[in-house]
Amino acid sequence: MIRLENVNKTFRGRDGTAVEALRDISLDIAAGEFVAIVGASGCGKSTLLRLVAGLVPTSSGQVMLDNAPVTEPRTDTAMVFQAATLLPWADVLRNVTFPIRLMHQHDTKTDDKARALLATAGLSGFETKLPRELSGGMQQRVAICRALLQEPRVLLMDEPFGALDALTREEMSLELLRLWSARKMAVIFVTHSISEAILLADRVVVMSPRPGRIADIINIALPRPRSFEQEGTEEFQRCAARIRALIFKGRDANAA
Amino acid sequence: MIRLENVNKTFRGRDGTAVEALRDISLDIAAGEFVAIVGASGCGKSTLLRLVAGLVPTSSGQVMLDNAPVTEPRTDTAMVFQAATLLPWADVLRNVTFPIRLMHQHDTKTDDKARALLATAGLSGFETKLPRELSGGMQQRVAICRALLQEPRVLLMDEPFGALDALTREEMSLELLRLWSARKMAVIFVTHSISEAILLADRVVVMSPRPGRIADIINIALPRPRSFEQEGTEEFQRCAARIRALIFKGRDANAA
Amino acid sequence: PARAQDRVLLLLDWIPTGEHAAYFSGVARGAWRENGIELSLARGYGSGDTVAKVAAGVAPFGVADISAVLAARARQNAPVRSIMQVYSHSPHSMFVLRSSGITSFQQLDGKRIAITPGNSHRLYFPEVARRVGINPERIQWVNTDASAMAALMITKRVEAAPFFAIHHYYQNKAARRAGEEIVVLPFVETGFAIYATTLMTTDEVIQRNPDLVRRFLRGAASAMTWANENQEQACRLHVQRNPEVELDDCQGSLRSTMSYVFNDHQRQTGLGRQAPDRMNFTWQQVASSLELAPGWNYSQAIDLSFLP
Amino acid sequence: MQPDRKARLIASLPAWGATIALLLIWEISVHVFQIREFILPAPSAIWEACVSAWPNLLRHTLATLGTVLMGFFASVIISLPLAMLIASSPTTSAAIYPLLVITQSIPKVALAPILIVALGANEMPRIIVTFLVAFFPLVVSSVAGLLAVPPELIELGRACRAGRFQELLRIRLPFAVPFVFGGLKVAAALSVVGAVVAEFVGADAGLGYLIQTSMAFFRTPLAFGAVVMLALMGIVLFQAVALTERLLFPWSSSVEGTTTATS
Amino acid sequence: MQPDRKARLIASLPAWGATIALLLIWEISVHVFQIREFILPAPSAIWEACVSAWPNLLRHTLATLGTVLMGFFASVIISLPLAMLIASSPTTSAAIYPLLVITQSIPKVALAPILIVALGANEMPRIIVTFLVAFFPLVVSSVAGLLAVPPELIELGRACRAGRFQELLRIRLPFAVPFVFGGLKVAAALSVVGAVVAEFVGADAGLGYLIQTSMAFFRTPLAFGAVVMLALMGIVLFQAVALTERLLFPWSSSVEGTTTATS
Ligand SMILES: Nc1ncnc2c1ncn2[C@@H]1O[C@H](COP(=O)(O)OP(=O)(O)OP(=O)(O)O)[C@@H](O)[C@H]1O
Ligand SMILES: Nc1ncnc2c1ncn2[C@@H]1O[C@H](COP(=O)(O)OP(=O)(O)OP(=O)(O)O)[C@@H](O)[C@H]1O
Ligand SMILES: [Mg+2]
Ligand SMILES: [Mg+2]
Repeated sequence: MIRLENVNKTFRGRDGTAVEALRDISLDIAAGEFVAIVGASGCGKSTLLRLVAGLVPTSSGQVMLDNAPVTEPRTDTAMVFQAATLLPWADVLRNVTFPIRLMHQHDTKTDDKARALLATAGLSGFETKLPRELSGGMQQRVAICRALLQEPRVLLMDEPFGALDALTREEMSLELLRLWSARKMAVIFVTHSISEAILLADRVVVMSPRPGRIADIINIALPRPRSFEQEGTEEFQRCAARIRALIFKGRDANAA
Repeated sequence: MIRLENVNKTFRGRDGTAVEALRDISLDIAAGEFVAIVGASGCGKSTLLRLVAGLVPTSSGQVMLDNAPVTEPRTDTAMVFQAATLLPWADVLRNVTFPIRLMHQHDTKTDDKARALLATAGLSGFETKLPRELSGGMQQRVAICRALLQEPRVLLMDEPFGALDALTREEMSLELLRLWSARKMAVIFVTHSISEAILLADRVVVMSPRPGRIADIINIALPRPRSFEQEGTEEFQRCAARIRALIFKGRDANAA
Repeated sequence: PARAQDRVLLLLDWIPTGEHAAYFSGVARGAWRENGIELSLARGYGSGDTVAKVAAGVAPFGVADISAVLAARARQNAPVRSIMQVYSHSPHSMFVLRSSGITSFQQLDGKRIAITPGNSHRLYFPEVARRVGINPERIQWVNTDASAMAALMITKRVEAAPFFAIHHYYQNKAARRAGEEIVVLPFVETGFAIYATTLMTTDEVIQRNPDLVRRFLRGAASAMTWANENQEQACRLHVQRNPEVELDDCQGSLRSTMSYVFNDHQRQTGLGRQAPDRMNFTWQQVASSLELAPGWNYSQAIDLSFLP
Repeated sequence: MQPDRKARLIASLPAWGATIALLLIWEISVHVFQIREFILPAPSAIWEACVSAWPNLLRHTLATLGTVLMGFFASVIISLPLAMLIASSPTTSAAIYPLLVITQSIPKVALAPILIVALGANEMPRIIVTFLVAFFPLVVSSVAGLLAVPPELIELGRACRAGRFQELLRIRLPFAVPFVFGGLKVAAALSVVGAVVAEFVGADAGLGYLIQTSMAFFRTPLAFGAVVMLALMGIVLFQAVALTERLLFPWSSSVEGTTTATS
Repeated sequence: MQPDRKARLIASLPAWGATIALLLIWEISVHVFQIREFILPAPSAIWEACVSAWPNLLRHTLATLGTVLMGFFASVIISLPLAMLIASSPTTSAAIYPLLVITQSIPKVALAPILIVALGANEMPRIIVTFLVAFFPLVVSSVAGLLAVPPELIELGRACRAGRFQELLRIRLPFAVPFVFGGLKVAAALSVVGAVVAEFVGADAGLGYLIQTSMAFFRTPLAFGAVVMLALMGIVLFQAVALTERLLFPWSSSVEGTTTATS
């Protein structure tokens, strides 16, 4: 469904220097597949998501979605940004329904659906608050609800649980998995938590920094439905060790 | 050194409803102590830091620092905000030196110190970049460097490693511990990672939500210097289990 | 009467003051209506502007200084003509304070005089100076805004300020309140007698509807004659239409105005007509002050043949 | 609401204080320095002149108010789409901006005869002149607001497939609201002076006309009365815009509120 | 730099195109509709008048330029501190703003006699009038910029113990730079028309003076030539401000750059 072919991305900074964010990325993602991306800070994870979302063009290579090149954002793709990025003037409910309204897919049930989603994210009673009246984690949850309400075929999530505590994170993870298995969308999930990546994904893409490349892709053979009890299994520990090794190898390779 | 006495904080929202963020918080922190705060999203952790920083007034009760009530920010207190909060028009180096310049403590060595700090945070070569040219994790590291450069006596950190991958997070944790033991400042460290809290802190304050209260305070008896190998120790696992229980109990109590 | 009424607009040369009471009272009393014309009046923004607008067809008739008509025709070939000479000489004057001790033009030698840019007084002054034998080069002109001219004089920042004598009445009233009195030195006293305000129209109106021109002038003559003989009543009618004007101000300036229309010269030439020598002198003065070609035949800008 | 209104009342006290102080200083210095009436009449003299010419003054005030309002609304109706057009692309901006600068740097009186000849001696030229005086700051501040949107929000809009137009309408415009209202406040004040300029150029009624006639007849106190009416009209319009902002876009004015409340 | 300059050249093409198209339409319609010279002279007639009166025109242009620049700098010097004062507290804002609105809604010509009598018929009243015409939009947009700073940055400043003044100088002011420059552009254009208004009020040289005298002498093409010089002056000043912004505050103008570059 999603196919990246030898994608390169170089940014030209304002101070004149060029930063090579991604080098030679090739990746295939099937419909309904859940792929996690891990890697050191600055290795190009967000850039990769932006490319798939059609928000920035590649420097070379191509991003294909349903066999058509991605040149601009699509209605069936939803993105959770790394920062919550809420509209400061709109209340929580309007923020969540914003994309739907923008795409004129708003109907009488939209508000109810949005309320239900907010409730599963533990935000009942905050529908009429403004973003600046929320805590950091609450803002992030609003952003997640916004993406989920779009019922996309491709869901791109950039460290969506970064500002959440262990408890909320677990709850949101399970809710995400439930929605994913019900709707069978393709998910690309950037995270800095190795265990989160393993618990959620079918495959984990490990990236190495400077320039961002794919170090390896790990298949997670844990049975579904997943639960946090699986953290103790041998397969989990094997995958975790493998990913840790890849990431920490990056350090040594870099230092060399 | 820092003493909170029966502190309460209630926000009055724009929609007219009041949110009780903190209720009856009492806490004593000694000079040079490292205290971590964990708790569910929205339980008032950021609000607590803001109170200690003197950025918002209490609704009732008092925050004392060196036996004087805190009514406004102090020069010897530095804060890392939950969002990076960089000046969009200034490059990385100027962002890091901004507080020092503002407080007229800038001298010829400041820039060199700032560069050295940025290097330990893995940001060498990015001194002349603008914030919007950095990845999320890089921005967060700049914000941490900014606070550390102030060499404060009280360091308030609000989920400073939230956007960092496992590797960078470990490196930054160790660097923080190194600086802390060298300078012996008091640190209040908000995190959503239980293991991070245990690895770093002398005591972990566990908060429960709605309204935010102190559920319990856990003493961490692990010897210093700390290292990630200690994660395997029995003391670590005992503390982790205790904290998990407290947090997850909050869920049940809330549901009831 | 049963005659169809022509709707006609007359553009004045400036805001309606007592100077225009003849027109307003004439309209109120039906001086034009009995000539088959339904006349309306609109304020003007200076003679030049009125001439331009009449030439552009905004209105068929206008009240404008003859110099503006001559200049527009000579310089820009605007098809405009004066059709009635209203003022037989110009009200150009110098105002001075009695307390300044100045009583004649000779005493203005080397003095400071307030002026506005493009003011015709400044253009004509050299001739006046020549006539009284002072050097116009020695005058210090102080450029300012029209509304500040009198203020500068009464605060004694300048010794004199040029105005039309018609405005003396209310200006002096204001000066009295400030404990001063204004003395008028009319240019005409030095023998500087040039024609001034006229009624004017365009060639097109004359060609298309000569009868309208004739009827319009008949109404104008009757309105002026009546206003001259019934000044107080004329002003009452004027003030009714123009509440900004106070009755005594109106009478003050109408009295003065009428002395420019009905006087010995008018009795010699007839109302609205010109004497060739004075017109000749007028052209010389206008041509030299506005830098027009002196050889140009000014009679093409004048057509007094429709006067009653 | 109640304490809000009280706070606003208290906030308006310094303005009243300043005004009253100014009037007192004015009245006293006129008497002490014996300033001539036709240069600067005392407030008391202005008051008397206004009272005695009241019906007339009212008539002219209403005439001007009509022009002001129509010119102001013309500014709003034309400026906002124009600002969006300018903000929508550097090309249109490069083509339109210089033309707008020209309309600003040439004196409006130079245009008046053309307008009157082209459009006739009716209300139209006055509205156009008022518009020309008032609209430019509104355009500039609206454009500034539309372009000041943080890039993240623009990216959010693009991710939601907002077209150029939707981006303008749903993201840039709401963000620009405080700036648009800043511009509207200037436009309100300038509409008043614009209407007077227009009346200097072509009108038989209105406060501009009254000022001219009163000055011509040396009734300076009445002329100043007209000026005072203009000032009042400016303040009332300005406050009306501010009130509209508070009522329709509470979050907009609250931006001020929060930042100043941190003190 | 090189491709940048080229891009800017290309960006300026529509402006030139628009100007040339406008001139052509103007010239042609004057001939086709036989518009009288004293209402609207053709560009060719204006050009001839300008050429034949060139040294004189240049002299008047320089005189006006002097007034414009002094008035503009007066606006800058006074508006920025004023804006900071207004932005610094709701109290000062409530006290000062209405007074500023008054200065805007009263016609400047009404002030002429007072200024001239009080200060004499010299350069001073002209600079004051220019200033009064130009400064208000600058104040309003600077205030809008100073108050638009996101609350997080204000909190950062407070955490660094920035006082009111430092907060203004080190956080609000840099943030407001794009808005200040928006205001400066308006002020530049308005300074030009302000200087002309000032010259109508009292001057023996300058383009305003030239317009009045040319009109009095029925030299309409020359008067329009003066108007064209004014328009040119406005555009040059406007572009000078824009250039200064690009040179001194590249990040400010780049805000436009990035947002428009997303297209
Ligand atoms: N400025 C504000 N106005 C109104 N309510 C606020 C404000 N700031 C915080 N709150 C409320 O106070 C409560 C605590 O917020 P706080 O930011 O302290 O949470 P937190 O523990 O830091 O959460 P997180 O882990 O998600 O950052 C929340 O319910 C929030 O809605
Ligand atoms: N708009 C931009 N302009 C210039 N350089 C950029 C831009 N965006 C990203 N970069 C650079 O590209 C590299 C990759 O950035 P990216 O945001 O993709 O990292 P990331 O993997 O998401 O990191 P993190 O985990 O810290 O969010 C970084 O070195 C960054 O400096
Ligand atoms: Mg990222
Ligand atoms: Mg928080």
